[in-house]
Amino acid sequence: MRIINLDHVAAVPVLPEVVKEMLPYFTEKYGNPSSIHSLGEEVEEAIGEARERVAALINADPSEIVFTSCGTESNNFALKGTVQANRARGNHIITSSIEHFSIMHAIKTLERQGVEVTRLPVDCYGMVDPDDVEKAITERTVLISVMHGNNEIGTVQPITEIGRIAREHHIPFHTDAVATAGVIPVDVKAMNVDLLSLAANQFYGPKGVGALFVRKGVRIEPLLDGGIQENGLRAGTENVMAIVGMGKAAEIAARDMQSRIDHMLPLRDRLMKEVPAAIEDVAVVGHPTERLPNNVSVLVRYVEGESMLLFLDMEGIKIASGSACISRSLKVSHVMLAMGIDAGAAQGSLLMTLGKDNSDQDVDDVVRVLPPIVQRLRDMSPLYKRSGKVKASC
Amino acid sequence: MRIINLDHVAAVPVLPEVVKEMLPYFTEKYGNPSSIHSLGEEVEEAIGEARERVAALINADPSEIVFTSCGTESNNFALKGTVQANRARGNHIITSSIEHFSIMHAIKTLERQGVEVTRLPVDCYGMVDPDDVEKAITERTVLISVMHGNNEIGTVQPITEIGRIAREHHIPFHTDAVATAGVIPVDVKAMNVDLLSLAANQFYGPKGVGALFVRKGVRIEPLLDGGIQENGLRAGTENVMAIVGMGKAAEIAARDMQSRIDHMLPLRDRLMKEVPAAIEDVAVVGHPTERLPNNVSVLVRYVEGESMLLFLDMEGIKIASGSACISRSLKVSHVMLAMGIDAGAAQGSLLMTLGKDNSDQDVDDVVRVLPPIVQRLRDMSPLYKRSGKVKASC
Amino acid sequence: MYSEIVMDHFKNPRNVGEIPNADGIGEVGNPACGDIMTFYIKVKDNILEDVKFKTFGCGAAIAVSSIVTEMAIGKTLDEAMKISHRAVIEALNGLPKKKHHCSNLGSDALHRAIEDYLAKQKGRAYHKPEDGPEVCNCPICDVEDPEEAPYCATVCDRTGT
Amino acid sequence: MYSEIVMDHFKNPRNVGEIPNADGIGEVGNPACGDIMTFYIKVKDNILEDVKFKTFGCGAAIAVSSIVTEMAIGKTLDEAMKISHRAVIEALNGLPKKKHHCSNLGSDALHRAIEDYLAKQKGRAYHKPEDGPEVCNCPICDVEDPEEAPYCATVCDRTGT
Ligand SMILES: Cc1ncc(COP(=O)(O)O)c(C=O)c1O
Ligand SMILES: Cc1ncc(COP(=O)(O)O)c(C=O)c1O
Repeated sequence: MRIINLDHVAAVPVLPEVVKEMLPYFTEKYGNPSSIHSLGEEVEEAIGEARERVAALINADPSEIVFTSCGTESNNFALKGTVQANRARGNHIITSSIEHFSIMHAIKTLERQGVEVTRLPVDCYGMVDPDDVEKAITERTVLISVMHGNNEIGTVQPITEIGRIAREHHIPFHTDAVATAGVIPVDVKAMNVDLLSLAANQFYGPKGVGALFVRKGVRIEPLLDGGIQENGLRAGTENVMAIVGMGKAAEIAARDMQSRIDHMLPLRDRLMKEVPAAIEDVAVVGHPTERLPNNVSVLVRYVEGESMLLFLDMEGIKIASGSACISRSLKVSHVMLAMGIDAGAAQGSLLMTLGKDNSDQDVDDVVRVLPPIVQRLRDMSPLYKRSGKVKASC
Repeated sequence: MRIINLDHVAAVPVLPEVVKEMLPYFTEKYGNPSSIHSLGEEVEEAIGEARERVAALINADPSEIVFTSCGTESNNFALKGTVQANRARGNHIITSSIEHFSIMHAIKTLERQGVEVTRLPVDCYGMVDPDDVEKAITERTVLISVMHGNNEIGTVQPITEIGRIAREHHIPFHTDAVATAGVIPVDVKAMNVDLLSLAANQFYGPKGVGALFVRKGVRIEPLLDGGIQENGLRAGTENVMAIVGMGKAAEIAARDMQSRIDHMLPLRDRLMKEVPAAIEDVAVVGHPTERLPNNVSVLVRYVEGESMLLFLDMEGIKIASGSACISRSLKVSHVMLAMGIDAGAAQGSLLMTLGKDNSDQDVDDVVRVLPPIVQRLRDMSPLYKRSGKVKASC
Repeated sequence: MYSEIVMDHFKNPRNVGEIPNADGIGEVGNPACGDIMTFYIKVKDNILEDVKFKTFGCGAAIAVSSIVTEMAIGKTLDEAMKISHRAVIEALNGLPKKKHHCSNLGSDALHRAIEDYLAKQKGRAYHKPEDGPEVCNCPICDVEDPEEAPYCATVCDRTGT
Repeated sequence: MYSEIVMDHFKNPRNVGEIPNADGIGEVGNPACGDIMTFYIKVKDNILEDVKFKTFGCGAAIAVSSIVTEMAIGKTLDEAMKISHRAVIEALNGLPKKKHHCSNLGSDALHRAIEDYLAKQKGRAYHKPEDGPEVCNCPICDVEDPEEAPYCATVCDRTGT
């Protein structure tokens, strides 16, 4: 059976070129960069090169890149590290109501420890208003953290504008760019950000490695204390092979970014148009234009996401959903709730994320396979043709 | 040139069998275990199998294994997580003065946040006295953390005895077994431990993956907040490939442990005897018998470690040292200072750590190559034949 | 994730639909939690002659509904009232743990339909209990609101609170 | 880690040894920090006719000592007093940053030897300054004690304290 991966936000295969660059680090170049003998030196150089490549992807200086084990670690480090380092200055952070769990729950932990939090609302497209950021700033604000692109609804936030406001008020500004770095252009200088999280597995690099950009001069304390690796900011034996892979994937992402976008955009736009055309009572979620080129998010009324996914999986089509049954917490997506979508409607969420290898054929298949699945489930649903239409989006 | 790796504490190559098991996870089985479709399911099963293998290595239940990104993360998680979860109960932790940086510095961070710390002394073999543990316990003690085997001096602590005391007082007991798990037998039940850190790269597994054993019922909060991975205790996309590699390496370590020990012990004992016999004013560091089978630690008087290492490297011999010049903090090893070795003498530290592939030939080469190097450096040293002998060990 | 029996009932659910002029109707769940099950019964001589369902929900919810109809048809009302969550899980050859709560409500819906029938027999309107619109159970340890206890594994098993 | 010039001087250090009846002797460093350098000078007509050293320390310390002797021999005392840390690093084609502090003390030892000579000329005993036994500089940012500031990168560059 032909497998159609439309769940690139969950996982992408590692590029063969990247694998090739990583392989020698299993058994040949297995040194520890802390060692002073030559086994250590060759890997230290390799890490330096990876650092340059990752820095180049986001227009940073190599010394501003700290390698971590994943996007979640980068986010926890950014939030907990800056709050800890700025305790003498203040106790208030500003964030949005549509952040990834790794931001949302790290902030809840900080809140339990006494930090004050302002969670900004979003409009029905999932968009934060920079004016709200400015209004929320107080004397005690030590950090603003607003994500770049949202992995569930595709909306891309006005980061440059928020960054400008943060800079005017001399407040460190963090953005979670895990869903965007390596996918769309990210430029830490142009975007006025001080801290930025990214993860290799979002752009055809390996799992198990991420990075945090920390602008020179920004106060931060380590999350992982120990040896003086990563310039004292992240202890632990370096995951050399994965770091090398992230570097190579970053280099390729920078090179191929525009052609990947040019390839994915028309597919995205076809899905956003043709799925709602083929099935009645389907609403598109998120911003129509300020949107990730690989993200299609829709709500199918009267049915629940997991049951659709299971039937699609039988046909080889792999997608995701923000429904409660699928989430490990059995809660409907907080992102959709924040956009004003009701919890019942959000159960019908379908999330398709494209990759560089998707094709028009994949889109054709989805548009052909999905409608009968939906009809079958609707025929089984006690809600179908019973409840009135519910506001699904703008 | 023949390369002789006597620095296995820094790095070991990944076993070919382990590499083979890991390779499919680059491009074939690249799913995310959180996904409900079949791409996710196959990797979820693979992680389950790895969890069983790691659990078997230390006689734990699979549900008690939390995968992390390295030994350092396991240690930070164990310390910060239990202190945080037990804040209502107390504020005092007991540790030793010879812990790895990832324990020592995590505890310093906790201390800065108001936690009280008792650091137990060690004797001249680097051994903690269990009676001291008992005496240090107060009403407010929430954690005892004493390492299992010391990576620098080889001494293995009386963990079972300390664990018995901790249990009598109902205090959670953590041990850093990064240098021992997969090398010598580790049994969390027999050793009475509640939390135990390990890392795959110490037993021929990949870098970038470790684990924390958390006994059922032990209170702990996550270090990395986010999604509900690892049963809610460690968020972040699972590093599937590395976890699979850790599982395979654990399985092999359990199988081959005794034969590896039988192979390394005579080599260790030869080095401990023949190096001091070939060079005058050399002292063995650490315990003579309660000692890792792969660890040889000596002090060479009047010369500094880095300069010896550089000359050895030119001959293809890779070893380590606890000297100040080599450490990234430019401080002499706190472990040696805690044992009563003076800072000057500690500069002459040489640390040889054996692996399963070392041979008698390797020992012969060290015993042949090292003496002229030492003599050459001593002839250059202003301390040679000037200062009196210094107490180097017991 | 699911056993073969679950997948079979999910793919080919038995007794889907409504019963016109049903003798009893029972509904549980709410859309916020992701599962709603409506059961229709036909009773003759104290025996469930026919049982049908309509379900909005995940794969488990659909399979649970389907197997409950099979388990119920032909049973006396008393026997049917004794069909437990546990019996349903066993009949399905197991369900993932996180599906035990929200999705395993088929027998509850059946029981409500029977109670509806019995109330009607006595000439009283059956009062369907309210299923709180927002309270779903934590998948891992019965903490009421997983939103407030994101690490319910931690919160329950580990920190004991 | 080290440049070719450093490795050359480390492997084949020039002017190792002591000068019997030296005109001046200078020593810097202490074993606790890992480096001790002792310089011996022979002076004739205000010119360094010979310079020798003995060094306990890392590769950088040995290379620094060696090149300082080469740079000094033949220079006037005044010229030799002007040999700076920076000049030594340049002559070695660079040193790793963490070696800039503790290991680059060769010119200091030379200067002390010259001061010792000058003091003797004036009939006074030269008082060697104390090198604190425990205070080594932080490799990354000049924090005094890296033990107390394990993340000196953080502490200095980042948290600014
Ligand atoms: C005893 C001990 N604990 C902890 C660690 C830290 O492990 P990692 O470098 O995997 O973070 C090490 C590393 O060598 C170690 O030897
Ligand atoms: C926007 C966003 N932030 C953070 C993360 C967490 O990254 P990781 O799973 O690598 O920890 C993700 C993962 O998908 C994400 O999409």
